[in-house]
Amino acid sequence: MSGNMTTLIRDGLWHNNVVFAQMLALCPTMAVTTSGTNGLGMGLATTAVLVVANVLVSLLRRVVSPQVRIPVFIVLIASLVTIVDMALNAWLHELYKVLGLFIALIVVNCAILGRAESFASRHPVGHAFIDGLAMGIGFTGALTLIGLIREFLGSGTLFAQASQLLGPAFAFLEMRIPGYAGALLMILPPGAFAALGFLLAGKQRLDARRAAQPDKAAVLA
Amino acid sequence: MRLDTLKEYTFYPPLLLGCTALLASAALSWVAGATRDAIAAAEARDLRESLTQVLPAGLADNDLLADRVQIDVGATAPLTVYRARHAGKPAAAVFRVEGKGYAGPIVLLMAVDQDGQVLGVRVLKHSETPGLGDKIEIGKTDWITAFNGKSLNTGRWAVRKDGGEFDQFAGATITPRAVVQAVKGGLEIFARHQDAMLGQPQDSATMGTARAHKEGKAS
Amino acid sequence: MKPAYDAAQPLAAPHAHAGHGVRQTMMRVQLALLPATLFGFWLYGWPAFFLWLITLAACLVFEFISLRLMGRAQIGRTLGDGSALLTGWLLALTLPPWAPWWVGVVGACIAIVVGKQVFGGLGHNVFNPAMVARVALLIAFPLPLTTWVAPLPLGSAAAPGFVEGLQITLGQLALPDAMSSATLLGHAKTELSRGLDLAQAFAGSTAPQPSWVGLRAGSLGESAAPLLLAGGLFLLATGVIRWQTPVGVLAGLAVPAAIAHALAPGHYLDAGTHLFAGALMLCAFFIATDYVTAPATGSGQLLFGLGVGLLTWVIRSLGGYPEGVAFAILLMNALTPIIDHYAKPRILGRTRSGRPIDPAPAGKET
Amino acid sequence: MLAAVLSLTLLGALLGLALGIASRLLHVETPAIQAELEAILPGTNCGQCGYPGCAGAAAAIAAGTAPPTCCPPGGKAVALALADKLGLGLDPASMADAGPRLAVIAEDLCIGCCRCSKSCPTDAILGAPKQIHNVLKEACTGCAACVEHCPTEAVAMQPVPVTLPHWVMPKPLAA
Amino acid sequence: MGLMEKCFTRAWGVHPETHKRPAADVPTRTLPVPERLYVSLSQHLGAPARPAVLVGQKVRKGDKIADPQGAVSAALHAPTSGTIVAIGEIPAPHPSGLPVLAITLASDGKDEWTDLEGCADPFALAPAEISQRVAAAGVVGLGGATFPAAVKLSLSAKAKVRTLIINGGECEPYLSCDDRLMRDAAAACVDGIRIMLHATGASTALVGIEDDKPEAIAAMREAARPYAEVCIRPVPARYPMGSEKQLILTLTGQEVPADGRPGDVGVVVHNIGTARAVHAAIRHGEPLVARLVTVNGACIEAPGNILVPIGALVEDVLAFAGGLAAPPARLIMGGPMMGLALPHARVPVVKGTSGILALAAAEVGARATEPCIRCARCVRACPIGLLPLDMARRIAAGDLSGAVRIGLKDCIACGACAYVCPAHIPLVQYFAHAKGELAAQERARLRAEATKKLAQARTARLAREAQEKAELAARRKAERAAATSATASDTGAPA
Repeated sequence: MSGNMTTLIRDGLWHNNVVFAQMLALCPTMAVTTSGTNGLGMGLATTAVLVVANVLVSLLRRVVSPQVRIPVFIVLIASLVTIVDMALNAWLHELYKVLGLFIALIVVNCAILGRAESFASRHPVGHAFIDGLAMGIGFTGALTLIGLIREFLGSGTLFAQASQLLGPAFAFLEMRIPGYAGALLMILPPGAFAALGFLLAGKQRLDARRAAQPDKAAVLA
Repeated sequence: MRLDTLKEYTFYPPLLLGCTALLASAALSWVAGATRDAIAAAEARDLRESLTQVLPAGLADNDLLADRVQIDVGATAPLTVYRARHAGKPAAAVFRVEGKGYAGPIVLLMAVDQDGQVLGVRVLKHSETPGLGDKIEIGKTDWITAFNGKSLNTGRWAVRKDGGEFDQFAGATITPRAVVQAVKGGLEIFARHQDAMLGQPQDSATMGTARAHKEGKAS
Repeated sequence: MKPAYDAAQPLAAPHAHAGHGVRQTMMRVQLALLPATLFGFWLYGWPAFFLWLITLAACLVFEFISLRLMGRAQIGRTLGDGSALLTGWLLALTLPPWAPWWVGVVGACIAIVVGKQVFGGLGHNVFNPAMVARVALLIAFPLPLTTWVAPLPLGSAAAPGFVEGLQITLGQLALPDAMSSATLLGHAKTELSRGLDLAQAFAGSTAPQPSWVGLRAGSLGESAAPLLLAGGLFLLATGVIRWQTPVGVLAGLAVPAAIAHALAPGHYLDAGTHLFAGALMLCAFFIATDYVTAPATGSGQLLFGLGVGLLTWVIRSLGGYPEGVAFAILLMNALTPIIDHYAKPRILGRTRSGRPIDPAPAGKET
Repeated sequence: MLAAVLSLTLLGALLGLALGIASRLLHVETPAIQAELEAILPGTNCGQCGYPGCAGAAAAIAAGTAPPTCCPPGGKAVALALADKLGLGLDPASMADAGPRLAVIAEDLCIGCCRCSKSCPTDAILGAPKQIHNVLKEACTGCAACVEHCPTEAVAMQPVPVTLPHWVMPKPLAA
Repeated sequence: MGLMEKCFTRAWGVHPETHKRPAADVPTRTLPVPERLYVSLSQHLGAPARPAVLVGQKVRKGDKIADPQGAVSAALHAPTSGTIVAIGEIPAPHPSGLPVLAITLASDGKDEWTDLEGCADPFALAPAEISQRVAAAGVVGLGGATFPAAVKLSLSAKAKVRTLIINGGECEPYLSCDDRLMRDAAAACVDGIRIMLHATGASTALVGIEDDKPEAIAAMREAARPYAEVCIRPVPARYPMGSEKQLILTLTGQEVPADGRPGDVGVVVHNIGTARAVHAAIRHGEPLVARLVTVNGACIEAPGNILVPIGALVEDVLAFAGGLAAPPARLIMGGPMMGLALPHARVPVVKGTSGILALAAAEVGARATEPCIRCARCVRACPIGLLPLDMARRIAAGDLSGAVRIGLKDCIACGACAYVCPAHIPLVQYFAHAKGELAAQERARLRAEATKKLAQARTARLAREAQEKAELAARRKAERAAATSATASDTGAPA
């Protein structure tokens, strides 16, 4: 049992990142990351579901019997997602218009069931909460990063419509590269694969380099 | 442990799953009730916004959503028309038309005033080639505003290449051609069903030629 | 008395070699491309030459960078094998001749990095790198990739000079609207979509035949179909390629085209126009015959060629894009492993299913 | 709304019942992979792997605590068979195989004590008391069990020399 | 073969430059017997021969010096007269440079034959008798595979073959020893063929000779004219035409089943050199003690065909051929396509040595390996219909069973694929490695099984011994008890 919170956080953010290490939840990753804002929104919504699902599953872990374990988790997650869906539609309608189609997909986001199965159902509530949060933030970060890259190369903007998601105070994030129309391919599905592929290669290279210099890594850590 | 012995019984799984389902559905129904009004309001706001986009500001003072009719124009499905009124008098009709684009249908929303002049056209949905055909979107270029003020009598309804007055885009002729044809078609429908589409002044809103009924939900 | 070798391993047979190498093969293909390319330079002037040069140079640069990043040894030798050069050449032949420089550079990057080195370099790529780049460019930058110019042969009055040509390639000189023109296939597609039939579309000055010899807008690789055909025949004669793939492509396109044209001449182009228009000749002899991405056996190559031809016709006639060669190649590239699996040669002494054959009684066989 | 809640609850209960019954009816004992692994191992219980006998090694391999390459006398062949049974990929060329080894008895040191022949798991050592012992090359598995039993250090393990019929062409160096 | 079949039959093989002339046109020379001869005990397919002489023993040329061992093996004879000076290890003529057991013979310079017993009318002998005499003469297949000829003769008599195919193809470049033999000794060859026909019971002999040897074809036609059962059949010059399966296919149109032998289609194949050796063994009683060897290559001063006593060192042969003009890039025993690269020249000539080639670098054409571009030239060259590029890829990735699935075991290692590969990939080395590795794995598997049996036998023995001990103890106890009770009763009876 890894009781170390730092390890949990580091795993979620980097070493065991949902997208870059576990390669889970690729459907939403590919589908919504046409802009940094979309990625951020989807990531935050998923994080919310992930944290609550982890906590609920962890609470129920002693009660649940193995035969109906997965159905119970699925019912919990599906209900949570539906609640998030309705809440967004009612109170964050602009964001809902952007993410609407994908919110429902969080139900089948394998990362959530995966965390419930492999972590939350075996660990106490506190750990499950931290794990859900770390995994969610890692996922949000990955989605935002892919979204930003695609948005930058594909349409020449950064954080377009961020103010709709985060409120007018965040309008300063929105940027546009003058004179660049963008390579549309990056906005289309192949662009998502290309961006993910190059980011994965980059991560592997960083990890390999760090593994090659254990002393330096220790100092940095 | 007592719980572990409990888990061995056959009634345990159905009890557990049943309880979970009960709690989950109860929570869902509560949230659904809490958000119902907010969602309906937000959706109505959406539709209203898109309708007012094609209407000049201040033209309509009525609730467009509340004043709509279904008109049979000879197509497979009846056409939904939203009526804009100013001080109770018919001012304009807002309705959808469809054009056959390069890569599929182009859905347009257009507003026509009582003289048969185009007040505004916006693209609601299309799947044209990004970077080429998508210049019909107002967010990309203002090409679509070229229709403003045109009527069947005043315009040469074709793209420049075919001898008309509307520009085509470099590399794409089919898309603007389709939009021009669709808008022209919309004007022709309006010319044929003008009375029904504009409707009578509000006080004598008895529909003679058209069937009109309110629907529970906007599509 | 000891032979003059000091090998790291025992030397295995054979101790003789037919004597050709990868480099010679690539050089021969480039030689076969040369006449069509030169004709294209003459037809479209300096901008076409500059774009060609930039694309080739960019391919070499990206190959070098990729090999360096991957820590490969003997980069110089790999660069010299001519494969990156050939990829760049083929890509340049499919681009609009007056496209700006960055189209060539981005295309080279996609071709070499995404299309080839990511898969592991020469011999490991699944898709033809030049066609990957062509399709990616078309989808990413539809406008510059569909802006064609009518031929302005070098020496004619309107042709841009050296400096003007450089400015056009560097994107500093906007294309005059009057010069832009549609390719034959593009013209046919546009007119058909207007509801005109082909007889009207090709009435008078727009007859399809002149485009067969390059008197219409198009890329370098589609303006000189007869020269490409000649280059292809040269490759056939020298044994660089075999007949299965080109014959498959030509037949796969010509047969459905001829049938459809016979049934509805107003809606489907005739087989001759299909064969000589667009990049078909380039595809049949130079791209579909790419060793790495095509099947290994003769029957497999024939099947592959037929698939490419048929898909090209389907995309041209029924699809959204006027030209479908690149898409057809990529689709069939994806099928190559399956074709290879099923189109294996029969092993001597075994049936097709791999069981040993029953020995036929001698003397009874005729 | 009440109907929806009730129907979902009922559905959950019914499905839960079905699952509970199914898990009882369809209960399957997991097959004993350990026995299958033990059948592949040489069965000499030589102990070179560091586990108590081949059964112990099989248990460790099945539990994943020992690699399929842990049996030195088995060499590549056994490692490949074990990996195959476990569904693991194994590149035979990548395995460091010191090659087969044989026990050799130094004649000038052997005192004929018979301890080595008693310890041999395959009866590969011949020799009567007070006589110089000899190793049967065909039967020796190279397990080295005899080495530690020899009081005079007369038994040594030597690699089996490569002979012409046993020579293997090396794999070409990667390009 | 129908028309359809003809149109869709794959073209196979390659056309390497032959380099056979001028060596083929130079008259045959004879190597004077060197001072020492090294007769390897493993110069045939099968188990090595067992020495039948002792060190110090005097022998005459043709005396048997080693007996065959096992079913597939061949006898060895003294290649000249002299004294046996050693029986020990010498470097084998093999790329590995590993040692091999050999009998070393010091020549006495007299080259004196032992008493030979010929046979005037071989056709009066029973076929089995001919096989015995061929076996006694130590004749093996001289094409390179060195399968004991007598074993093949008796096997084909049992298999009731109808056609004897004589392989005069000699498709390997550079080699011309068979060509030379047919030109010089056509009559002896044809006589050998007729004796083999008699021994196998076959009705016709087809002699396949590649059509780039017109002189040999003419000489053989002339010699075979009186005998209707011996047909000379020119075949197209194409490598590997001399491979057994290819020659059978070309001459008879029949395919040998993949796991079968030529006997399954009523055919047996012998080399033309074997026919000549059979002639000598039967007519004159001469055992196989010398053979014709082609010495060729750009580094040889005077290329040609030389009659070399078995056991002469390659060094001696090269010196006799005028020495080396330049240090060779490769020294090869056999042909360039399938021959063995020799680590040095101090290795003996064996019965299977058809050629000794000293090739210059330009002839070898070796270059650094490049990545496979899937040009599929190897697929077209493969005479068997395999996918060499795919097999090599799998072997390189360690997937040996995958390579076997797509036909590795059908590979005849002819080298045509590697010969044409523009990327210079050592395909044959991949296949040789994989075959060796698979054989080693199989040996290890058999050994593991044997080990298991031995371990079980020991466990059984221990159990039996323990039981016997227990029984013995029980019996002793019973006896003792009986004795005690007897004493007790004895003592108690009077009471």
